Amino acid sequence: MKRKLALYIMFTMAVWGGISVFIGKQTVHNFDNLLRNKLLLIVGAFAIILGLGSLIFHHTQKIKRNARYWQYSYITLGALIITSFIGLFGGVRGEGGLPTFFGGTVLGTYQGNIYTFQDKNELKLFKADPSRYAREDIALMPLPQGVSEDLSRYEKSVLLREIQLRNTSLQLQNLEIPLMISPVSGEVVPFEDDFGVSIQNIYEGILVPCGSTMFAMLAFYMCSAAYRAFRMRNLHAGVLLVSAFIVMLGQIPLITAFIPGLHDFRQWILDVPNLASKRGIMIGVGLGMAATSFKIIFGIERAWLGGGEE
Amino acid sequence: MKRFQGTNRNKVKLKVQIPPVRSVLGLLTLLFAVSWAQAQDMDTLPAGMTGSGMDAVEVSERPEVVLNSPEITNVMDVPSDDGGMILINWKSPEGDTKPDHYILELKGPDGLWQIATRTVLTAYQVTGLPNFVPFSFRVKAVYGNEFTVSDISEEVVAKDHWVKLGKLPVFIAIFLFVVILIAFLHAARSGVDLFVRRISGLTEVENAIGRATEMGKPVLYVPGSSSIEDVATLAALNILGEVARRTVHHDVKIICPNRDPIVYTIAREIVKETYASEGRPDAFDPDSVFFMVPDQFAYAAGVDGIMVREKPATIFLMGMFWAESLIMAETGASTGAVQIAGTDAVAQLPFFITACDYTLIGEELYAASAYLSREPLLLATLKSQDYGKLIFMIIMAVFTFLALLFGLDVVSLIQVR
Amino acid sequence: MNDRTIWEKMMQVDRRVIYLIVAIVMIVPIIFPFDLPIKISKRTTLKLFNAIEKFPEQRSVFFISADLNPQDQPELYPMLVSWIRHCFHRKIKVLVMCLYPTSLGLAEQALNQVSTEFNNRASQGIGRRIVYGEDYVFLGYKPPPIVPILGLGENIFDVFPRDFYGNELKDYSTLPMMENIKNYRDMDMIGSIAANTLPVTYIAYAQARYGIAVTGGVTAVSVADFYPYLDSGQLTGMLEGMKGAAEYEGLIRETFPEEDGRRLATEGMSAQSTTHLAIILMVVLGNVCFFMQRRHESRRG
Amino acid sequence: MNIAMDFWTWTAALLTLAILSFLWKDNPTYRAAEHLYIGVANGYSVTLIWYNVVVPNMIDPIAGAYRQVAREGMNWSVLNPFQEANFFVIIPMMVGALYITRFIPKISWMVRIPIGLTLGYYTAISIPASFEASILRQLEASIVTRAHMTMGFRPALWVFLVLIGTLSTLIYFFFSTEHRGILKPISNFGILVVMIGFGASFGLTVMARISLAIGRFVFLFKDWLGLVY
Repeated sequence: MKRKLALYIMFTMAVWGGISVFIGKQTVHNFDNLLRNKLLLIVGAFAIILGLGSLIFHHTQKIKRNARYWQYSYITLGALIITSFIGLFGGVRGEGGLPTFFGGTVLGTYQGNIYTFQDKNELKLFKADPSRYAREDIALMPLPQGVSEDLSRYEKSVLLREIQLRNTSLQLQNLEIPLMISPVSGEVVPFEDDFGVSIQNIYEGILVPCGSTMFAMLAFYMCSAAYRAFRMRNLHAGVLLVSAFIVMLGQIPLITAFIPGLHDFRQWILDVPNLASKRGIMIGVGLGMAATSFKIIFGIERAWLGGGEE
Repeated sequence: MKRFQGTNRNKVKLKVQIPPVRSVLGLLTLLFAVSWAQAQDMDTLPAGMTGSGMDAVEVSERPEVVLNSPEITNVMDVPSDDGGMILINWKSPEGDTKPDHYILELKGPDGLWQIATRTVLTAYQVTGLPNFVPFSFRVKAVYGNEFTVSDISEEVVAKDHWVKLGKLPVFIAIFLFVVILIAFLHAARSGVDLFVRRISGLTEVENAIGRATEMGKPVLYVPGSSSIEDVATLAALNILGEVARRTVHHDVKIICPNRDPIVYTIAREIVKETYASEGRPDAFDPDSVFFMVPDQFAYAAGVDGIMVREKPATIFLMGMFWAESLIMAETGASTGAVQIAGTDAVAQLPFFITACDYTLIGEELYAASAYLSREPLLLATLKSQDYGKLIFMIIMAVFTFLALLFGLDVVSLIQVR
Repeated sequence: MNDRTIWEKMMQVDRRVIYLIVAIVMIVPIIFPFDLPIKISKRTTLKLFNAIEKFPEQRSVFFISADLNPQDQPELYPMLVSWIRHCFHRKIKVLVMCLYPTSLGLAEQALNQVSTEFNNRASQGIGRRIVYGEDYVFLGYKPPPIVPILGLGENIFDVFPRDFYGNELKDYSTLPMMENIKNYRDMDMIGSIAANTLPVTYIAYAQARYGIAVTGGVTAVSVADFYPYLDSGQLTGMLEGMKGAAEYEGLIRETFPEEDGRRLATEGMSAQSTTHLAIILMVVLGNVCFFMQRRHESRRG
Repeated sequence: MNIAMDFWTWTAALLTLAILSFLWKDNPTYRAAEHLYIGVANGYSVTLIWYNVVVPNMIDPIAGAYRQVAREGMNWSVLNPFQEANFFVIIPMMVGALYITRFIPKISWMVRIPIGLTLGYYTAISIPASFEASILRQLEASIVTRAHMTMGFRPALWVFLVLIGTLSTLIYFFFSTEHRGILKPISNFGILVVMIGFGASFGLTVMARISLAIGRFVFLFKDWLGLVY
């Protein structure tokens, strides 16, 4: 009965999903969008709890059993906890409960007309007296006490951009500058992201380099695969080799300049046999996908129900 | 357990007289030659092949000629669509001078004329309109710097309809497929022997697991790096059940790291179910199927780590893969494991073919679970997949034949709008 | 086993040796880049270049959907820079939008880089100044992708009430170029820079509904997916990976002699080409070893 | 030489080197980098799910609906799922919470309900999608018509060849009969076409992947070590 219930639920959803495609009524569309973009998204979000549970279980088990390389599990668990903490409390773009930049606290913002000018490629920032707005005689006033003239990288980039964009070296600009207490000197200073760690720092400093290095390792793997596997063992391997070879050669400007027709031949390979094979595989895959989907919908394949009580 | 018994099984008889290769080639050449010759005789281009863009119509500079205005012949809501579309047809103005192009304008409830399109054709389907809001149209014919305007059309509203007729070919195709599937399921239930030829990548699965037992080393199963929305993942999960069944028999450890939490949940249920149904629920290690990380390359890094540290004897890479395919496959190859890969991601298949021992190409992945289990009902789905393919091949050939020899517009029969 | 031939030893060479060779041929040209003659692809690069060359000056608008991610940067970033350079040289207005938040930084970087180049040259009396709002506008990012792709066909001000820097889009005193741009019909071409099939999405939604020309800047991996669209004329040329970008850089350098900006793709092409050559040599070597070994074996019987 | 002094550039550079060291062999630095990467990536996705799914789709609607009720009193519109602020989202949240029953052995069977919901929907919508995109559209594109024949001799021949290649590929993947007789040469031709196609994909991809590695080395030599301008 318990398995039947899940099967019925699955089948109902399948009927809805399959039929809604053929209906043109906007109300049906709206409900389908709601289902896909909101309701199922909410249901699916809870699965991550299972995932994290499994991850934590996996690593605590390792530590408990003193399995090989158990020490490294501390790194994973530690990184998970620290990153989630910074992320959840700091927010992705500063919308979290704690300030975005974990480590420095934004006290408030300094608002006012800021007069900037560029002098020998150096940026300086002064407060302008708004009562004397005329361009010629803007009073150059130093910033309020405690706010250093040295700007953070971000503010410098903002100002530099403004100067370039407005095509002038003089600019009257209304700016909001976040202020914070410097953990170093204890003074009120313009906000510096260098002091703290935000989820953006972690993303750019850890996730992006790790990810793109893994990705870049492909170049090496591809070379060794080419060296070891690209051998004319039989006709099939030979054909694969030759076609890859021509396409590769056709991409090198140095070589296409010397071998006439190579460029066109490469194009022909892409346009004719490549297209034919991809099309054939796609049609077969489409049918395979349909067969697999029906297998599940009709309850022929029901391993996903898991074991245990009926 | 039912085992594959190869050719001594009953075969589906192919009673058709098989023509020799040469006559097939000759027939093809003949078809091509005849249709080529026919096409050269035609002096007008068929519909849809007229040049597009403004250079199709010559601009003639004859200001003394009176310019007539175009006439809107038909304005209607596009029938059986999902709303927002109105179809407008108009007649080109009478007289010798032909306009350079037309400007179709529409007016909504705000009373302002807006340009809907510029075109050289005499029909246009306006899209993206709000439903049940009246619109009226007019057409301007542009001659160089001058133009003439048609009368304003009646007001028309776009409506959404219950049935999308444009999808009819999809519906028919699915219906056909279901009929075939049900026929085969019926045949399987009544005990008809369903023949499937040997698929080399799949017969190796048994051997590979046997090898893992001899070495006493685990089997690593990677169910792809996609979520449940990809059907390839479902196929990979189906194969996981078959692989797990064999690991239970041979008493080998299985390691299954996951990238998607929902896939992880299902994978765990499948392995657990397999251990239970094979009578060894106690042997199921809850830590053998685990969730790793949702990040694509972090997952690749972690799988690489498992490969070099656990040194599995057999590695399965099944399901949907992207760029990480070769990262995993090459690392696996360097550990000396037997690797069996399967994916429908055509861009990744070449890497699996070069780096793995056996590769299931495209639909072989979908055939695998049926093939491995030899269960009649699953074989029936495989057969329906196969015969569906046969039907589409026939359609492709026959339609080409009809289109070439008789010039019939068969393509529009299967066009999805 | 002393009777292993040199061929056999070479065939079973440690993969790390290969990695080392690859690393060397890649790193040396990065530190010491060199110039290479580049053949321009007619169907793809040249077609696009000529299309942009034919736009009327001053009133044409090139709409760039810059959807590149940091990992595609080596291939796609030079394309974006080249397109912006070309438009600025030809006094064509540029409108840039991102569909993913991760692309914002790179898109902004490219715009700033090119406008700084032009303004630096202008301060030396060469060329003209580039002014934000007159020559280009950066719209920023609006999720999900389908919203701006469809919405820009109707009314740009609904989708982007403000630009990336918070200026009102309808404030024509700061953004004078927006006065003449309302939707796709006021633009001349969409350029979609992406590592996925977004150009096809633009064809399906923007071109099919609003009839605007679409071109693409795509990674070499996905090039094959776009050929059908190139054939049917739905794509007005395209740039294929780093090679396409390098060709485009070359075309710009030829057409506009004052152009002196850094040619990132052309520089990358030297490392690219040497590595390519190395791979090809390795494949040849691998096969030579394989055949020599087989001959050796068959001779021994 | 102009070495970066920024903390995050150093982190990125050291991690890059640690991961590249895997090419040599598995070593403690790679293991540390790998475990760090996995931990951080999980933490990051927790953050993303929280702010992109949980907050806008669960917390905001409920909080909004609560405020609305507090302001205007109870009315039925707070149950309307199409409204921005609504209590309706509690229902999918309860269904989603069934995932957690997996940790409670007695009612752990209930985990099948959310799985069934997700599985059923996504399986079903893939059917029309695959019939339309992978089958009918491809079928339509591969049929040769007279229009193709007017394009000139060579393009016409190539279109014809594409059709034959597609058919042979399909025959190669036909499982219901042995490849004998006329089917044998056709399916052999099919697999050759497939192999040419794979070769072309491989050749194209090599180029792009090299660009990636170049990008990484440029980072090391330019941004970190400052060796290259």
